[in-house]
Amino acid sequence: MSMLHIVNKSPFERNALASCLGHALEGDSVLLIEDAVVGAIDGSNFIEQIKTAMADKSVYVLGADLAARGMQENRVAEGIQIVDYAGFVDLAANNDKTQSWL
Amino acid sequence: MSMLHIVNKSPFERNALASCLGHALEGDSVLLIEDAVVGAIDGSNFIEQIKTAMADKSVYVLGADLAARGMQENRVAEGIQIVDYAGFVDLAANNDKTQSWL
Amino acid sequence: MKFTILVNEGPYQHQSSDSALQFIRAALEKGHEIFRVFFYHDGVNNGTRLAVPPKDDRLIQSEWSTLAEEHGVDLVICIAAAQRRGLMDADEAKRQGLDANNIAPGFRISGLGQLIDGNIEADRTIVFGD
Amino acid sequence: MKFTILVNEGPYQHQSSDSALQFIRAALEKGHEIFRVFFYHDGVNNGTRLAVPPKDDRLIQSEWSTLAEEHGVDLVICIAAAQRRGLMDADEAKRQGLDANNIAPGFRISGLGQLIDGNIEADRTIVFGD
Amino acid sequence: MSKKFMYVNRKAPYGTVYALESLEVVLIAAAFEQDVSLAFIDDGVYQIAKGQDTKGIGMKGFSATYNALGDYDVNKFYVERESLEERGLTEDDLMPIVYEDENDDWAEKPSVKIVSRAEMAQVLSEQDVTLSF
Amino acid sequence: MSKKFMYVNRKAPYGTVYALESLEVVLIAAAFEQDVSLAFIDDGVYQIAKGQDTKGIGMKGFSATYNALGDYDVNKFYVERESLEERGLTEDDLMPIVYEDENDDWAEKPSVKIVSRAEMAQVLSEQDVTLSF
Repeated sequence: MSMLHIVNKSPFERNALASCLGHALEGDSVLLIEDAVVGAIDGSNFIEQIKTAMADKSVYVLGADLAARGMQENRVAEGIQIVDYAGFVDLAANNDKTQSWL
Repeated sequence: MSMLHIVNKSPFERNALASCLGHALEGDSVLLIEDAVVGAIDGSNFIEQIKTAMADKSVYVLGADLAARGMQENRVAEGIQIVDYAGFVDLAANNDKTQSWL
Repeated sequence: MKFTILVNEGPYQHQSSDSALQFIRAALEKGHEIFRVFFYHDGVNNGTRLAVPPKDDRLIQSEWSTLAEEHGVDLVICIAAAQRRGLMDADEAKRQGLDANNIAPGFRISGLGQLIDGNIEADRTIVFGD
Repeated sequence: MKFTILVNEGPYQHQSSDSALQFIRAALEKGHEIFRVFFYHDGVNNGTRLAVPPKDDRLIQSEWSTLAEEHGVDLVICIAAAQRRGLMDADEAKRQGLDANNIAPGFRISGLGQLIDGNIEADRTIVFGD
Repeated sequence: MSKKFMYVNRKAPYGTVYALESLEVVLIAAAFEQDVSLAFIDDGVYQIAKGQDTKGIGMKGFSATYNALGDYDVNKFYVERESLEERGLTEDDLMPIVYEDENDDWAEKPSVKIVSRAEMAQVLSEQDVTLSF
Repeated sequence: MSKKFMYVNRKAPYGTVYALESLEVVLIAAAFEQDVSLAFIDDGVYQIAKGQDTKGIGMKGFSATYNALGDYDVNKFYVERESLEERGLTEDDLMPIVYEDENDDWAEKPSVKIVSRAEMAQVLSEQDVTLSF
């Protein structure tokens, strides 16, 4: 019974991603969209929390939102998977349920 | 040339108050309104940052917003001054300028 | 698979309407069904026909109407949220004694029960907001 | 002292309209002048006359109209922001070929220059937003 | 068909409309006879703080409505202990929300259950539909 | 009467409209011949990141407009070093925004000035009107 967690806020601006990671369970997936994509950039202050989460969860980032904010795919920390909107739909369908951390 | 800094977001949810305190100068005033009033409660995780700021700045909280969120005035950390909307107007008039940290 | 989509913010101010539209188009492309899109909070402002953004920008409100027309997607605006914010259809405007209405084609105004019904009927509910 | 007030969010969704109204009433009570209130971003949605909130709740949009009527406060809605979001007066609706308008009494639609002018003329500008 | 509905409340009341309009959804959901739970996490714990007095801000208070939810069989209020502690709050700061248990001779019981973050994560994972505003 | 105007940008672009509509105000302010500065703090640094490509999200990109501001004598872009570093960014990630200095034979000069948080605080304190969206 896996959950897709959707986060759309920058972890530098809001506590949504931190709160999400504090409640996601082993085997869950976390998708970063909209302003949350800035949390996926390697070398940022927040990336260690994401790397820790990736020990037992999958983390995804929406490529279109990355590109809009000027970030090339090679800036994304290793292990974070880049998806398009079709991939977003697949994640929503393939997990048993979803939760948006607004 | 003192500045009134106005913060309206909870420091637990957003980085606005932290960013404000990182940029306010000696002699400035910081006013907490709306959801930011929860940052004034004694014993919270954020209160040490406010106490540090009070070494050379004044911190105020809007009483009406505190009451709306169920907090009695005696819950506010020592040194933070409680004002009403008239006091808000005075702070805006008596400082040389204002900045809202949205 | 059947999706219900909840949109909690108005157009332009937040990306939520844009993200929801992109998600819905991708889902339809993959053969999924969009059971309902429910507009709540400021999301009701997606349903106005009076918007005229700059010519070189997207017209979000029309994109919703197009979606309803081309794919029969059910676009439901919450009546309580709409009343607070001034989004009216002809019937409701008349009932309230107002002299104008502003709803766009393809949207309908109804109660929160339509959201719960959508949550029950759909396999997944996806929430877009602030 | 002369104040210009900037309101960046719509009514109900955020407390900013309520806070701005409370600030303005307190300032007027103290004998200060409100040079202008400028509505930008979703703030333009404060200016609709089609809102009908529950009877036991405040009607924010009317409170603004009352302020204009009783104290002559200049309420200016940004035209560019209004066009994106569907806030129209009769002239602008006609110019855009729209069949309805929704502006409330006491508000006027104008350009961003009115904001800058307000910032220059006033002793203090106070910003209310999200 | 009955589903498990979870309403996640993470924002303080009054600064935004989400708490009020979330409550309006919960009231409707109850009428659909679904299994309804509420989670209060982060600043959401302030939604059920006792003593809320909104006269000064000119807004309608709605905290009494939480107490009425028991009559609609909505009596699972999960409140996160860590969220309270981080804010300098305790259970005593919350309204004493109760319901009458029809399976126990209508005995009055507390609706609020204080849970750890780990327990909250578990509760969240057991739902069918999670709505957040 | 000329005042010192500061536009404080603390939010990433596209997730909200603030960056775009802030830019529209700056363009108008420039026409009023005021002294205009821009501050990029926190996620605001992403507003002037180079290589912004909005095709995939279906929104109009507006980053080129920052480069046009030099023609309107808007050439004071203060960017906070700590904000860049916290996000894993460097000055190389920013657009090369320039202006032509009329007092120096129209020599092309950079509009962007990277400053420390302490310097930013000082700059903010020297303004007459500070607008944030």
